[in-house]
Amino acid sequence: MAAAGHSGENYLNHQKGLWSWLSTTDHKRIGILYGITIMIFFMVGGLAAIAIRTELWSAGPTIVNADTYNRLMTYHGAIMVFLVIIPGIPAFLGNFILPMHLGAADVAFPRLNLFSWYCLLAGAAIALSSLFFGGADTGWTFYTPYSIQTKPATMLVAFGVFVAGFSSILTGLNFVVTTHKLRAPGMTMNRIPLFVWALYSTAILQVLGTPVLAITVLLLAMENIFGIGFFDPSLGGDPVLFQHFFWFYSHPAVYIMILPAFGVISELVTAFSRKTIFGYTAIAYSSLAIAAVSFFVWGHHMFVSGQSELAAVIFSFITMLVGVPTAIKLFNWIATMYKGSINLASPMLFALGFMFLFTIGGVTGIILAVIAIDVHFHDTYFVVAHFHYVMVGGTLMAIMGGVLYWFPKMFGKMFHEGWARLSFLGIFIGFNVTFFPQFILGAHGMPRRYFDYLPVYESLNKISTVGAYLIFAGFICGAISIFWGLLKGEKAPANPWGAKTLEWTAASPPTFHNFDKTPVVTAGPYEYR
Amino acid sequence: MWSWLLPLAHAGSSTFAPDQGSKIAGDWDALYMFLVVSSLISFIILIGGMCYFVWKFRRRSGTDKTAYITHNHTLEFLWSFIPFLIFMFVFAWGWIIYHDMRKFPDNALEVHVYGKKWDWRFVYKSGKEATSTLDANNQKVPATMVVPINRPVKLIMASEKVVAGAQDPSDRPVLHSFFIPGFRVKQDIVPGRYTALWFEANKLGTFNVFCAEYCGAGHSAMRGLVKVVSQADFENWLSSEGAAGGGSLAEQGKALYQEKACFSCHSLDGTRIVGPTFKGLFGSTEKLEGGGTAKVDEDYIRESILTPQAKITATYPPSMPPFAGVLSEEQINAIIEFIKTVK
Amino acid sequence: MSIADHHADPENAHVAHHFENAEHQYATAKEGMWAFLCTEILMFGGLFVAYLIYHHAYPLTFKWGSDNFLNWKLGAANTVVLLTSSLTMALGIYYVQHRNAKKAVMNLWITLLCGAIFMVIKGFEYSHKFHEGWLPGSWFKPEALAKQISLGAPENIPLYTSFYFMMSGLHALHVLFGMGAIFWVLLRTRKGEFGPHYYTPVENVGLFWHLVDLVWIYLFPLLYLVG
Amino acid sequence: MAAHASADGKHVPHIIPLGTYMKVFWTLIALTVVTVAASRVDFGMLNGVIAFGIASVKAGLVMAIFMHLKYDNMLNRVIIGSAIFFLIVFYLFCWMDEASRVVIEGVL
Repeated sequence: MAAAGHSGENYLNHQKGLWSWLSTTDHKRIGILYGITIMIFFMVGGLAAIAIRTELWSAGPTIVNADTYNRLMTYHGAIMVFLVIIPGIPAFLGNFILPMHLGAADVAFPRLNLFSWYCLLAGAAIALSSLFFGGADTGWTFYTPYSIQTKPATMLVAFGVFVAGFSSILTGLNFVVTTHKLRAPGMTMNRIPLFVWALYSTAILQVLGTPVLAITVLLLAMENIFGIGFFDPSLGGDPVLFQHFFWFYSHPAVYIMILPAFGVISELVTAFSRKTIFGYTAIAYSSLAIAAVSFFVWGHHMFVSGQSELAAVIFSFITMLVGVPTAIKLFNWIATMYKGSINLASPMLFALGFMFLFTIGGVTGIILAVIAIDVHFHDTYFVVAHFHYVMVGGTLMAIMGGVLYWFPKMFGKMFHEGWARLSFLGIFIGFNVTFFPQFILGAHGMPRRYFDYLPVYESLNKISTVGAYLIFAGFICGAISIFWGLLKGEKAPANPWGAKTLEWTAASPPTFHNFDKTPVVTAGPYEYR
Repeated sequence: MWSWLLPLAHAGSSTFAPDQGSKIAGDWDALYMFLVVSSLISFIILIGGMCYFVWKFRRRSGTDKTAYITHNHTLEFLWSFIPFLIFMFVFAWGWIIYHDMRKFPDNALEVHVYGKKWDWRFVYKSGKEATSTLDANNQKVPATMVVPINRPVKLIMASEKVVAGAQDPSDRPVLHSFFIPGFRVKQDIVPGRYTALWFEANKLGTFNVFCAEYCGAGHSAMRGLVKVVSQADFENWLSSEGAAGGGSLAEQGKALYQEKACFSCHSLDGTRIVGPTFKGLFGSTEKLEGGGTAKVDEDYIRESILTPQAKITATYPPSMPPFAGVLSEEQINAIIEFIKTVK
Repeated sequence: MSIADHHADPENAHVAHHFENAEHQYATAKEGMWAFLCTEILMFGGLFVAYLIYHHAYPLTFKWGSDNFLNWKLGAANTVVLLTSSLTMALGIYYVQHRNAKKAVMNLWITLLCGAIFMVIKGFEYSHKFHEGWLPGSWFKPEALAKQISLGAPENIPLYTSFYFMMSGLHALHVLFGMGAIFWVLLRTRKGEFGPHYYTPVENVGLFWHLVDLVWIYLFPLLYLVG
Repeated sequence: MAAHASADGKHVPHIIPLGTYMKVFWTLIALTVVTVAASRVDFGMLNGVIAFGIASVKAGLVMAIFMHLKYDNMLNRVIIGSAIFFLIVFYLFCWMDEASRVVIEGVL
């Protein structure tokens, strides 16, 4: 280790060869591994989305038949949820940044960290192997009894999700313990960056929620093999109980997807306004509040499922409470920009785009939480539009912003600003063109997961399909910006954005140990005085 | 502003939702309008403010001095508490309407709804049954529930197998959801129990019924209609004889094709659903799974109905349930005669 | 603190580069273990929630199942066996803390033995049920069902056997995994790798083993006794 | 046990006396006998509650002494407590739904 600090050596060239990557326990390299994996899955899921939108270009069969469409819809959902958005920010950006934000040399359990990456790969391999058995067509929600029919494909997807779930559990476990135990001297809980607060809240959800998903999909696999009957009405089981089990995890999972995005936006807004965050405490604790309350609201996915009226009313009420901390965050970010010095570099554009789209996703979330309104909107395109505004307009915009923001730190080079801006325009405009019409489709009653629709819905569907191609073009521009940066980008200084959090005090790219000397923290994370 | 995009069947439709066909739809639309307007105002405040700040405080030089503001308790309290009040208000409003949706009137007309993969069936207390049919061009006419205007109707709903009494595990009752957009009501149909729904139509006309809970390949084709008529017309309809029964063998086969839901998997117009289309099937030669061919004649069709797994057409899944013991010899002949007519 | 001087002190030889010292690493590892036990509790918890829901829905089925399918004596014997193993596991740690490797290894052997006895008893129970055709869910043999119906069984009996096999099966898998882990720390203890200042693996394997015991403490009355 | 670190950062264990372990063990055995005995008597509605209650006492003892939670730091207790709390929430909400459903008769 005598070479540490040797000029020119960093985590990328610290060791060489493919095996040094596949066996690494360095949180930065594992983060990059996750990044590559997620990009590949994102491409697969994205191509499925393009196929879906192309099929929906016109009423009646367009390019595929109903069976294929249902498989595309299932794999699009399952891949995007379990293999892209859930690991997207925590396992990729979080792995790279969280220890550096805390002033630590690594996460608490580095070998476990590597193991969790292999869990994701193994889970994905098992789930995708189902394609050789005809493919699952249950939708990513696997509702019983449809999913119980003896098809090995569904069982394999369920088992793949079970294995990939451990990746999420172990990453969350690692982050909880790292945040508790590996903070640099002086880094009190009131001084950790808001990205860490967000990841910490997410990690709690991952640790407490994902095991229930694990047992749910395990039971589903057992239903397929043994017909155990827990969720099978012909043996006395209750299909609605499956929905309770599924959403007990999968609603908190929605926050596993969006909370880290909130964290990224907090970082971006302060860095590019060069101003301290407004209401640090409120943002930090609202993350925890959202995490806690998110466990009590899952029944709002089941207002018309046959659950009791009492349960529906209670779930609707608690859902409203989640809206409050979410509103607080939006107001605080905008207040942070007040009297700042706002630099409209591409990461900030994505952050602003996030706020625009997430506000729409948020208010439509409240609309859907109103119980009577949801009776009409449940399982229509209104819901599809709403959660895409949150998941894509929210999380994916934040991933793009975060990747560009930390790209100089990760690789020591700058990305191509022009292509990045073009990427923002393509994704932002394309997104609204794709999904805003879907609100109207849903309001007019077009159900989701429809291979075919009535001719009255055709014109709006055509607009939506055009938008999907725009988004696709936007992501291609983003990829060009990044690959151009990797190959030809100019050398990045240690702190290109003038940000204040600890990772910017390390070299770009950082050395294997992150910091040559363990940093000593004496103030909060955003001291722009 | 988007209405020109949506050439709805009925004139004068609202931009925001389909034509109102029931009293609850009116209540629902009022609440929805309130939510849309208040959402729009919130959006303008938030994003308008954001855009204004972006312009007003844009970076002019690399050394801009920024203010150091950490928090403001009054502001933070206001923008937590005011949204909270609004949320509670819309929650209560939504609850009131939901309560109306779930409070079943005592004097309602009861109609039983059966959902299966992938069709609806409506049964009235008199025994009258409404199912989907085929018109002269072999186009499907969705099952139509006829109900009187201004009278509450209670639907008691259950899920059933495609083939009653089938032992095949791939033919099991699954979740469906009965959704009438015009009435703003929806309820999942859960296998193993009954669920219920009620509405009171206050407008004459025909309204779409969709299945809103994913149920497989034919999910989007699982459509129905609700026809709202006057009380007198309803009584006439209820006492009239159904047009079913009788006719030539091929016509009986056509009725069976509909009744036994063969259409779920076998199209008449050449499209591939789950199984091979019936169009031009008779007399053709099929490639079989695992090699070999078979000429489609009476015996082949008969075998395929009784023991479908014996010979599987190449590239198709072996998912057809056996109909042995379900169809009589005469019914099988009727279906064969019907398939002969589909060219 | 400089990064390079970790390995200078032999007592700190096992301390990884991102920890300050042995105590720091011990506390971190232990918190990680507790967080992992948290996930175990919620995973088994899913099964328990399903059990309680269906027990509420079909009380007679569960009563009948525990009376007719299971022998409470075997369950009670297994409870005693697992409690004993928990004690010897705790004693194993106690002796490691006293740097008494010999007694520690002996206690770990007893723990392993108890685990094996548990599995053997479980094996007898399972083979008996296989023989009778009392299999989970749709594998429940119709002739077994006919026999039970003639004995006046309530509805949905296969649901009870499903719960029995799912809950005790998942638990048995944990027992096997725990036995493997105990064997691993046993070998390391024998090599004298642990002492009062470093015994994190023994402590964590112990925590896992106690959790396995905890689950059984609930499973025994729920499956064998409660009607 | 975090409080027991020595000045040079070595881990110093908190050792529970042998007698305590033995006392806990015999209490656990006794409680097992009580559970079995209680199941022979019909308390009606309370059968399940009693069995569950005794099991919880046993679980508490194992966690406090065998798993050293009684002498452990607060954080680990919070972690395990939150797992149990959310599990109870999970059960209560599911049960609330199942118990408050209105059964609809489907007779024509």
